[in-house]
Amino acid sequence: MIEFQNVSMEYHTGTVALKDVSFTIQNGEFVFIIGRSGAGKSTLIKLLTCEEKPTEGQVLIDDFDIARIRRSLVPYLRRNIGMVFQDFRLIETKTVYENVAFAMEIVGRSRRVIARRVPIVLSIVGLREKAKALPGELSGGEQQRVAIARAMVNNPMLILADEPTGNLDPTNSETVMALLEEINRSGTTVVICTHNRELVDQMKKRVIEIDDGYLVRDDAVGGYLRHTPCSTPDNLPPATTTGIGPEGRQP
Amino acid sequence: MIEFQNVSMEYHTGTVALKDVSFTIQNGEFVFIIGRSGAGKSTLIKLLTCEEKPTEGQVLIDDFDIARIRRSLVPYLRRNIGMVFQDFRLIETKTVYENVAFAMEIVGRSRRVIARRVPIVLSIVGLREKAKALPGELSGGEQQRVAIARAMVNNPMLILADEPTGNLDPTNSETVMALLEEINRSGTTVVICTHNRELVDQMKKRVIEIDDGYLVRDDAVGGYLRHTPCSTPDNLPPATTTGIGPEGRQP
Amino acid sequence: MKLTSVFLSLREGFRNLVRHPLVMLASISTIALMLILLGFFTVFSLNARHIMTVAGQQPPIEITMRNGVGDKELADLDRYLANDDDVLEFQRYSPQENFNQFVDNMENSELFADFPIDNIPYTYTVQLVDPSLAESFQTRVAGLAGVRKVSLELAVMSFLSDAIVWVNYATLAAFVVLGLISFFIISNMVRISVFARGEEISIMKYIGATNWYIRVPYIIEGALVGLIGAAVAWGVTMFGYDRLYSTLMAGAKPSDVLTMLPTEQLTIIILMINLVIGVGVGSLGSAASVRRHIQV
Amino acid sequence: MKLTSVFLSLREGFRNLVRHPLVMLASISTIALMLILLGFFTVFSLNARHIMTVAGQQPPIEITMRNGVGDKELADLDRYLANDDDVLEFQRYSPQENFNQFVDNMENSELFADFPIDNIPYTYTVQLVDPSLAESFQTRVAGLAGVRKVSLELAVMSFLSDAIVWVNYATLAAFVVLGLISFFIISNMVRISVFARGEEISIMKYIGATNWYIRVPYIIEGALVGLIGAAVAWGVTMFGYDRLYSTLMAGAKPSDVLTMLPTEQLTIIILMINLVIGVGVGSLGSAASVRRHIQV
Ligand SMILES: Nc1ncnc2c1ncn2[C@@H]1O[C@H](COP(=O)(O)OP(=O)(O)OP(=O)(O)O)[C@@H](O)[C@H]1O
Ligand SMILES: Nc1ncnc2c1ncn2[C@@H]1O[C@H](COP(=O)(O)OP(=O)(O)OP(=O)(O)O)[C@@H](O)[C@H]1O
Ligand SMILES: [Mg+2]
Ligand SMILES: [Mg+2]
Repeated sequence: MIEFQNVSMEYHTGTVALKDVSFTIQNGEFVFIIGRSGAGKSTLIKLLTCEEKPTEGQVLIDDFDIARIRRSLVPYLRRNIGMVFQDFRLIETKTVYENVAFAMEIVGRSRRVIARRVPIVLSIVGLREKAKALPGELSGGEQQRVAIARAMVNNPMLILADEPTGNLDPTNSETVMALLEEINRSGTTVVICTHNRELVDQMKKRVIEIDDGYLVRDDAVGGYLRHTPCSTPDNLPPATTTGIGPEGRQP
Repeated sequence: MIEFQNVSMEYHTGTVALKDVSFTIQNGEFVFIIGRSGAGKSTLIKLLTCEEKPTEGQVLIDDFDIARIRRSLVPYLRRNIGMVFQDFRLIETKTVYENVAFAMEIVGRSRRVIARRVPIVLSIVGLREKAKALPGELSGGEQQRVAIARAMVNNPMLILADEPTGNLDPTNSETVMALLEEINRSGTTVVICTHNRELVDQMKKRVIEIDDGYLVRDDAVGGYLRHTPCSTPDNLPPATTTGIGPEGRQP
Repeated sequence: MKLTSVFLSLREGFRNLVRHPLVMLASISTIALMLILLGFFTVFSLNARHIMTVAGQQPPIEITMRNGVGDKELADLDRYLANDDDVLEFQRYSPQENFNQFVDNMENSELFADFPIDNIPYTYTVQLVDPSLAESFQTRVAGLAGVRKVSLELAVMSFLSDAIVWVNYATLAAFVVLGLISFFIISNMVRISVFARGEEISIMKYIGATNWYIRVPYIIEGALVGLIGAAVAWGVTMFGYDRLYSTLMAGAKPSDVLTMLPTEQLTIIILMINLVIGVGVGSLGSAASVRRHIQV
Repeated sequence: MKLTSVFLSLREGFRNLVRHPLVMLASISTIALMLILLGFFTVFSLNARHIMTVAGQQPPIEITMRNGVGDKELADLDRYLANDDDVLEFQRYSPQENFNQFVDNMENSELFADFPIDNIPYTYTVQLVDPSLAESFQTRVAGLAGVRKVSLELAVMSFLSDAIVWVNYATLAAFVVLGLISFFIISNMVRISVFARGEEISIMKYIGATNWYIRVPYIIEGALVGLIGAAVAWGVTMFGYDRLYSTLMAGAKPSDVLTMLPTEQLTIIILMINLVIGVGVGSLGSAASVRRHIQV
């Protein structure tokens, strides 16, 4: 269970990226985090991976306050999280295969297990023939899919994906989303930051909207815009809205 | 005028990213290049900036074969092109302001001109308050907008934008597109690679589709899919289709 | 650390080395350079000590006979010295020889044109098998017939032992200084190369690699750089020394005091020194800078 | 290149320096270290040459008188030498003094117990204001009454001039070797730091920066590193030398042959050498590695 309790986060530059944000995500949920550019979505994710610490409030994972975690334990926290970073963060000097295998080596999997699992995961994201390529020899979308493969290879408890389809065409995006939904169905909590209106509207999942650091909406089943837009083919029922309107701001 | 004459491009890894591609873009045109991930869009852009050389065929800009350009002249070619890279390529050690100003310094603009123009451009992309931030202190979308600001600051003859809205929310995406259209209206040629179906469908511009290295479609006024999808609010007239269907492949 | 991890770290260490040939070459050649400097110094100091030890093992003991000593006493002493097991070699000098040698050493030799040769005694120079036998030899021989004095030339011996102490100090000082410089330069290099890989390292951390998991391959890499640098330096030093040896020692006899140590005798010493310093400096330099810079 | 560009390059050079403090510190301290080594060597060799020149300016000319020379001749010669402008200083030694000194130098002094002192002559040692006057002085004095021989001790003079040649060679060799090592290490450092900034450089190229536009700031940066390194090394060298000077020269008279050069006389020389080598090596090292590695 992930719990944000009145979390505020101010960068050393003085930018306050999150302001008094509170919400709870149960184990096994599938959540979209949306919001305009610079709203604070990536910051929220960084708090979950201990990349940044909240300046106020608490971030709890299974009732454990990760802001007060010992530094030497951070790696073990991260091993339980599959991360897809907005800027991919692939190791430039390792091949696609090695990048994915590396995530398994870290948690101490045997070579046999790695040799069996990595090709499967690469096939799933459609990169089996690119296994030997270096990240620099891949297209943007291909790199993104490597990052996705790496995030899911260890069957983590939690997948955090920051803009996982920003460089993918609609077909690939839908495939990736279907994949994440599949993983979610087996019990993994999935949290996705995205700007992809179509996908959010199609998936009919919980939507948390951040605007200028405030949590402005938390719909149990939501669309990209607060009131499901008329242009979407499938009309959604007006969802359980707990927040305020998309333009609204808390004081 | 940009002209691709039977261009093929094979990377040293053996990947053939473009296969016998021919098309012409007139000065002042606004063109979308679409295609699934790994189709060869970025490769096409790289040929225009001399980042890669075609293995066969010719790439002509104003009847000048840029594959045979002297290496020392490449910088001067690039100064006439405003590039938005898929991976942003901002200089990590320079602030937002300096990154944009740097593009003007290179072409020898005076400090006075730079000091006047950079803030204007940053305001246009909505980053005026972030002028002093380093790229590492920006959100993904903000970095993308810095890249866009840098590309347009010199009023180039040609703007090449690779996935310029991949990290932007719909509102920001539309703003950026409107901006590019505005620049285009003043005579600048604009070529955009994108996966953003909504934008392509809305803009009603020329669409070149690449699939697996082949040019499979070149519509004077096109949508993201060959036959305008019914889910799009504005129905487009069936455009002048010169290519083959989205799934079709030339031998 | 599990066996798999050890294996993986080793593999990573090797790979890092090959993946950044630039950094690798720079580091290896720098460490090799310092070790070559150190090597030539070591070779010099070992030879200096060798020559001094050889000289010290052969203290020129001088026996001065009484003036007007008879032929019998001389013959007896000859026999005595020839039969003494402590004596390695001896040489008798007649008064005339002594006078000639003495005059040869003078600037104004004509001053002594009419010097009365009778005033000059017979002398012997004796070399012992071991300098520690000198004092008992002195006591024994001093009592023999015709012997006026046995001088041990303690000045030379104490000069030599002083000189050995000084060479030892200088060697130590050079080792410390050059060692520190090597360490410093290598750890600077490693720091820069770690800096160059900062992104890679931070990515590993984001994925959940522990500090040791990141650190160990760098330490192995540093050790490898040191190892290769040591080997290169060893090759260069030994080759250079061998050339020098064959040039300088071409016409030397084994009995000469001023002999260089043969190349074979230095091979192992230099290799050991290089390996210990190279690998030590390489791995410790890596460890220090990875620790400090990564802030793991 | 326009003035604006020059200004921008300078600014960039400064900024690079400050932006990568790690690289900066490593490079500066390495170059400073090499320059300090070089500096101490220079100081040593300058002093060696200084001492030799001082010694060479005072060749001990020795005048040997005939045996049994009269008091008048001696008094005449005393007067002659005292009035000769070429003579800086002179000293007369009686036969007894000469004998004592001679016997003092002997190991077996008792050999000469009954040596007839009459055989030993009066001698003079003379120091000239300039060694080049020696030969004309010799001709002049050799013709005076009672003088048997004027010896110039050419051996000492030729030894000194030989030694100066050797010290010159050694200085040159050390300069070349240490210079090359510095150059090598610095260019390695620059290469690694350029490597560390490879991405930045390639981005500049993508935006349309020309080769020189990219290269010049690095060269300026290298020159700055060299400049700072040179200054640091200069400070350390001069401080160290000054301490040494005040310790060793505490009780020295200005007339001593074995004097060190005063610190002030070295300040400018060392500064110049450091600046030329530091800035040269820094900027050339940068230029070389930027050129090679960036493949601009
Ligand atoms: N490392 C940092 N240092 C200082 N400020 C930062 C840093 N990272 C982000 N910010 C600022 O914090 C705010 C929120 O950034 P964040 O990355 O969370 O946005 P986001 O919602 O992920 O945006 P996007 O959709 O563009 O990725 C922005 O104003 C950004 O400029
Ligand atoms: N530097 C490179 N070396 C080798 N192969 C490359 C390199 N860059 C791209 N490729 C390969 O060439 C093909 C086309 O790549 P390109 O980057 O042009 O795709 P793209 O259309 O831009 O895809 P995306 O939408 O994912 O960015 C891909 O299969 C890719 O793996
Ligand atoms: Mg973000
Ligand atoms: Mg691309």
